[in-house]
Amino acid sequence: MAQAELAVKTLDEQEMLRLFHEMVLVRRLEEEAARLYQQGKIGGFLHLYIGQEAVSAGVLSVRLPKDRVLTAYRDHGVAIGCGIEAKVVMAELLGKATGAAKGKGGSMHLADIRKNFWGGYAIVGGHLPLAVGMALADQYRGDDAVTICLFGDGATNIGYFHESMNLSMVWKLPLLWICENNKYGMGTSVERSSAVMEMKQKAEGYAMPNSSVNGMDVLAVRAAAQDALGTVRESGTPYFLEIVTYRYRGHSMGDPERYRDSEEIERWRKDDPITVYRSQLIADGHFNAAALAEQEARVEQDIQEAIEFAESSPDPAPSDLYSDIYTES
Amino acid sequence: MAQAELAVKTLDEQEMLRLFHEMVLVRRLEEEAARLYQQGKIGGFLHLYIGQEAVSAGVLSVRLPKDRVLTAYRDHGVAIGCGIEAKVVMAELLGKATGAAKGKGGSMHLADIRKNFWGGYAIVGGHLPLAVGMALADQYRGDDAVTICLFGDGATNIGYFHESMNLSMVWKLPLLWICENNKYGMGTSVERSSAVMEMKQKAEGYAMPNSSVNGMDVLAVRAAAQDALGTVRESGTPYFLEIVTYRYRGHSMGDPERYRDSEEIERWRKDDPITVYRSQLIADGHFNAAALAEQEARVEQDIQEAIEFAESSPDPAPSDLYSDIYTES
Amino acid sequence: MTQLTIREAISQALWEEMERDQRVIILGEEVGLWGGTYAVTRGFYDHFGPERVRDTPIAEGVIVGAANGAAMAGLRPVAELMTINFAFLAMDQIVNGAAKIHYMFGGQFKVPVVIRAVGGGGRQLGATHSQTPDAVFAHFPGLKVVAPGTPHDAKGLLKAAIRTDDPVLFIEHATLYQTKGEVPEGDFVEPIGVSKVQRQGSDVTIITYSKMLQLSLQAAEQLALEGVQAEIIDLRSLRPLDMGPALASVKRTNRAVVVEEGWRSFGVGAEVVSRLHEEAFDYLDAPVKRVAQDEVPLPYNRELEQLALPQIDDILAAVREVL
Amino acid sequence: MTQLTIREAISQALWEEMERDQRVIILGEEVGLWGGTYAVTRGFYDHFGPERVRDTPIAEGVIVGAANGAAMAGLRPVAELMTINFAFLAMDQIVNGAAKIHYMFGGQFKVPVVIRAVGGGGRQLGATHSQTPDAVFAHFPGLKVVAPGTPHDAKGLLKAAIRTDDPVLFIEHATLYQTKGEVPEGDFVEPIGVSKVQRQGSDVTIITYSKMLQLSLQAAEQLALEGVQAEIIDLRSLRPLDMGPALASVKRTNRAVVVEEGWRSFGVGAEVVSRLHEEAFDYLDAPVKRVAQDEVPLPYNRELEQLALPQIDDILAAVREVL
Ligand SMILES: Cc1ncc(C[n+]2csc(CCOP(=O)(O)OP(=O)(O)O)c2C)c(N)n1
Ligand SMILES: Cc1ncc(C[n+]2csc(CCOP(=O)(O)OP(=O)(O)O)c2C)c(N)n1
Ligand SMILES: [Mg+2]
Ligand SMILES: [Mg+2]
Repeated sequence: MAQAELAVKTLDEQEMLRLFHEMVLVRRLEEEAARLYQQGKIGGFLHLYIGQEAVSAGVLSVRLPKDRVLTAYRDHGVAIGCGIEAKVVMAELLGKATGAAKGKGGSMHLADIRKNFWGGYAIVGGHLPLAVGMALADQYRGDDAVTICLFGDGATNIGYFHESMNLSMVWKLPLLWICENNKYGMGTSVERSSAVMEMKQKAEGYAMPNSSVNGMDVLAVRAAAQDALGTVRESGTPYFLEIVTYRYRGHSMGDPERYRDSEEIERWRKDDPITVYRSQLIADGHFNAAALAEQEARVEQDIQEAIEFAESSPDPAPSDLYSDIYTES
Repeated sequence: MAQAELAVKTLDEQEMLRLFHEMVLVRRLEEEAARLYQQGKIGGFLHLYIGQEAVSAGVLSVRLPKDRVLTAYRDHGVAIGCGIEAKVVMAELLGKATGAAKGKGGSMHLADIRKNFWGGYAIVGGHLPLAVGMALADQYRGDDAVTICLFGDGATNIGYFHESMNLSMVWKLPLLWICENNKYGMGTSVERSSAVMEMKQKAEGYAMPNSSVNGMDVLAVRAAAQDALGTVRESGTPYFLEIVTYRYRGHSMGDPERYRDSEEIERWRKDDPITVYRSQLIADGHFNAAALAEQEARVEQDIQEAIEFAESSPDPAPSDLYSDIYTES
Repeated sequence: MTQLTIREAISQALWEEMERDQRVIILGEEVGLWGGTYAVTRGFYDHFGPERVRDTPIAEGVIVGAANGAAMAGLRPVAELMTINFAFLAMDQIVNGAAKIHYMFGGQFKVPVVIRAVGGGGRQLGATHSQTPDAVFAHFPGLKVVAPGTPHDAKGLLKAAIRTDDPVLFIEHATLYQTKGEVPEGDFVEPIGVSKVQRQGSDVTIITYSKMLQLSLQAAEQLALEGVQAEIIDLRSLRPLDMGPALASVKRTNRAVVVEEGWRSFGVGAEVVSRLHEEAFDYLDAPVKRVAQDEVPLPYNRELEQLALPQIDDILAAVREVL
Repeated sequence: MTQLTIREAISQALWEEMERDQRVIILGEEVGLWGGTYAVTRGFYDHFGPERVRDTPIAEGVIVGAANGAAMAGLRPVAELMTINFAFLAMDQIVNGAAKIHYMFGGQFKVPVVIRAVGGGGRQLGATHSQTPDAVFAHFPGLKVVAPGTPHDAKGLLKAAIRTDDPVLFIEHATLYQTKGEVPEGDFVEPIGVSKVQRQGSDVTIITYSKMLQLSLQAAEQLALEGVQAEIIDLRSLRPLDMGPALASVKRTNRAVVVEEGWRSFGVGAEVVSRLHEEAFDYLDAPVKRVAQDEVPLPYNRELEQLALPQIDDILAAVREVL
């Protein structure tokens, strides 16, 4: 059952296993997506999250269903974390009518209003102002929901970031800002694009409480997100959480990757969030290798079903081109 | 003689007197401009600098001719400080062909390329990126000029501010950022629009060196600007100087001023930069009242000449409407 | 019926909608304590309170973006852009955001936002503060663009804009706020996307909107003295663009002039002329004339600025040419 | 003459101008280390160094603004916007800044900036990444807007853009980079603001530019098989807009079709149709047809997207209708 439909679960073994399952699911989904992209079945941009799975899994494991979620175009992990089914994600990647956005949005624009997931957005930083507005709406109505807005390190350099940080503090909005610092915005490293190396330092200019956590450790992410979310829910005011992570694949498909060397990637691979977590679960005696392998097998089945569902789903009808432009005419 | 044409002078009594003269000139010019506005001779927006004269006088007394200057639409003081003659300013306010922008720019768009004054700009924050580019050009050519960019407290909340601060640090540009914190952006106080009350705290998010100075004290401004400018010239990297000041008049002509009470203005009037400086010059024994009155009389004559010049100057020719759209056709 | 200025009409529409619907909030620069730069929201802050009339920092991107977000989350925000010139700082949120979010996510989200923006020249505000770039926004499907020219339409169309679930850019003209006209008492709504015959005539069709409607009406009075009866079609909204009344009129008059305040090239008139050309080709006895702004960034000097802006005389000259 | 792709042509123009003039620098996202998102500046970073090929943070406002400022201060910057869709984040610097600074300060300052922006749809990039909003920028006096459709023009016009003292928005089409054509060896410049006859014909005039030029040329081949000779006019720049060759052609063929990739309403075609209507009224035997994009935010799904975009068949159908 999707997390979004539950209250936050305590970190029991079932939850530990669910986190494992989710990370593997996201990973496998994307590996298959990459394959389908090579086959020409997926078009446009495809931004893989591989390496960053602990972020969405950890963060979304502690959000409540009433908490809104927004992210950027690298949104598969967040979509799954919010409870969109793998097959609905896959169908969208294939542009099918059964997809999360009826085939109109593609990889970058997954969303599900029923899961309180307000979408992936393809304009860097463009969704931060939207998050401000959503948090405002909740505050205005007296709902105690928190809006969780994820964005990249690169997005912290654009004007929207600044305007949104500032206004969220001035209006004291219930916002959890999460910066996924994966060290690069496309091919430009933080060192080459930002005045400061720690993203959380940017929060200082707004006197916004902030912290940083290792994004390759799903349980650490979960704990940090839980704390941060608690702070926001209690104070009703923004919090800035930096999650340090890494993407193993290119920015999108077809990235020449001239900006980093394979050693760097190898170094980070030692911290692979799934591998590390698997070992940890075993080392701590929670599960044995077989139990985890069973999860992986379950994932495999899910993925195959998702692909089948997506491939056999119909394309949108030609007339759908003209629907949804306006809500009325 | 205009300061811009000289190397920086030491703070001798001649310089002290010049500062006094300049502040009185700006004040009187604007009082007359307000009168001409009421008479319908000046149109559009007219943003008076009254109360803030120590900022432009102090800062520009220490810039070198090679240092570029840009500011916002509240630009009369800066224009005079850069060495534009009062009559050329006044002619622009009246929209005359002899004005600083040939009557095309008006009050908000004073400029003089020969004085290295790159203009007043009417889009809040819009000139900060221009300053980045100018500093880049100087750096690229190896000129050791500093670009001095002034802006208001309100401008620190817009995206341009953020993008410009960040890029100026990433590229290590010779930029002196000066925030004139006059407590309000139109009718919105810093308290109601900014997450932090001290503008210089915003520099912390960029690890940019910064300080603050009392903008009602021309000698303090001068000293702070000299230090800041020296730092930039030496390091070749940006510095953020907050100058705390106050405007006595409305934002522009016709401001209902519902956002502050007269007591607040009265309290700040005690710090009137001209009154305070006059007393200080006398108390410290530099000049007697008569010598200062003589300066004021000189100003009066300058102003009358400026008005006469402006009023008797021709309007642009109708054909000028079509000139300067492109440099070539 | 009662006589109201456009300022009063807009103000009433906002006030009544806020009374009617708790979800309506206002946000923008100086909308609250100051009472609106053009005094449209005077008294709102005291009456509705700071939660519903929200002063913002100077940050157009997040003003429009937050309005979009609040709209998605169930409010009905009215964002005010102090002038339409600053819409260029929020352009992405308007055209990549508001205009596309409903479509892009397959119809899941609605963005019932109204962006009020004050446009127009003629006040010596210089090149960056005097634009009439209405055509630019009208180019984007997904957005509705409304620009009323009378108090009646200002009130009725703003109410419609607030009530529709689609994003609307509502363009007011800075020099029309004092313009008076009849407005029905009480609640009424004018449909968005329906042009209106503002004056009947049989000799020539003038197609216009916003401030140029007022100038065209004055020109028509003058023409009437000369025995020429001009029919005046007010587009009222640029997207959707209703060409029905204009086409019907042109098919009777066989002559047309399009009057807009903005620059000629790639302006509103270009689209209108093209539609007439396409759909009334056989009915036009002379080429349609465009009256528009000279293609210069508007200067500060009053005479030069007036020279660049379309005047009643320009309308008269154009009409005489097509007759 | 040598065969080059448009990518190579643009790349050569940049390279040669940088070799020729030390004041030319490049700035933008991924222009350096990455080699340009569309590989246009591959090799530049290594050859010219990081001082002249400057990677920027993701911050379109300051990218264009800094380019404007550097241009004012004597450099000749070429700013790259990864896609024209992001130009909306720099819109203010383009239209309130670059387009107006020369005029607004009475001609004191020059802004010799080139803003390269990659436009066009057809790659399943979704609504925010697939636009062709060329008309929007062409509306602003003070700006020059260039959009070449051949390798020859891409090279010659980009050189002209870099050498002019006026600000130029230079629009490249994402799906044209592989298009090949003849390009003269060595240095040459094509004048901005001059349309060009790209194919001669006597039966119908097709007026177009950028990618649609290529589609129109293909359509013309097809038409030739049917015995219809289409003359093709390539506008090449939208501001200044040179209607001379189009008018001359239409006065011979008496029939015209305008083909653009962007949305129909308030698009480029609207201006072209209006000009033909105004200036060749008596020569047109049938209404000019516009071939343009359906007015929807472009969807991701390939079939839907292609359905919305103008295709060769649409051009053929339009030509047959006007014949
Ligand atoms: C406004 C804007 N500029 C540029 C782009 C092109 N672009 C897409 S993703 C990206 C990098 C973003 O980096 P970051 O925020 O760190 O996110 P990451 O891709 O690392 O997850 C860029 C430059 C865009 N989509 N939007
Ligand atoms: C982008 C933009 N938004 C809004 C305005 C309208 N406006 C002009 S001045 C101003 C206040 C600016 O305040 P501040 O930066 O503190 O400067 P001050 O007027 O106090 O000198 C505003 C909102 C504008 N000119 N540009
Ligand atoms: Mg990143
Ligand atoms: Mg201020």
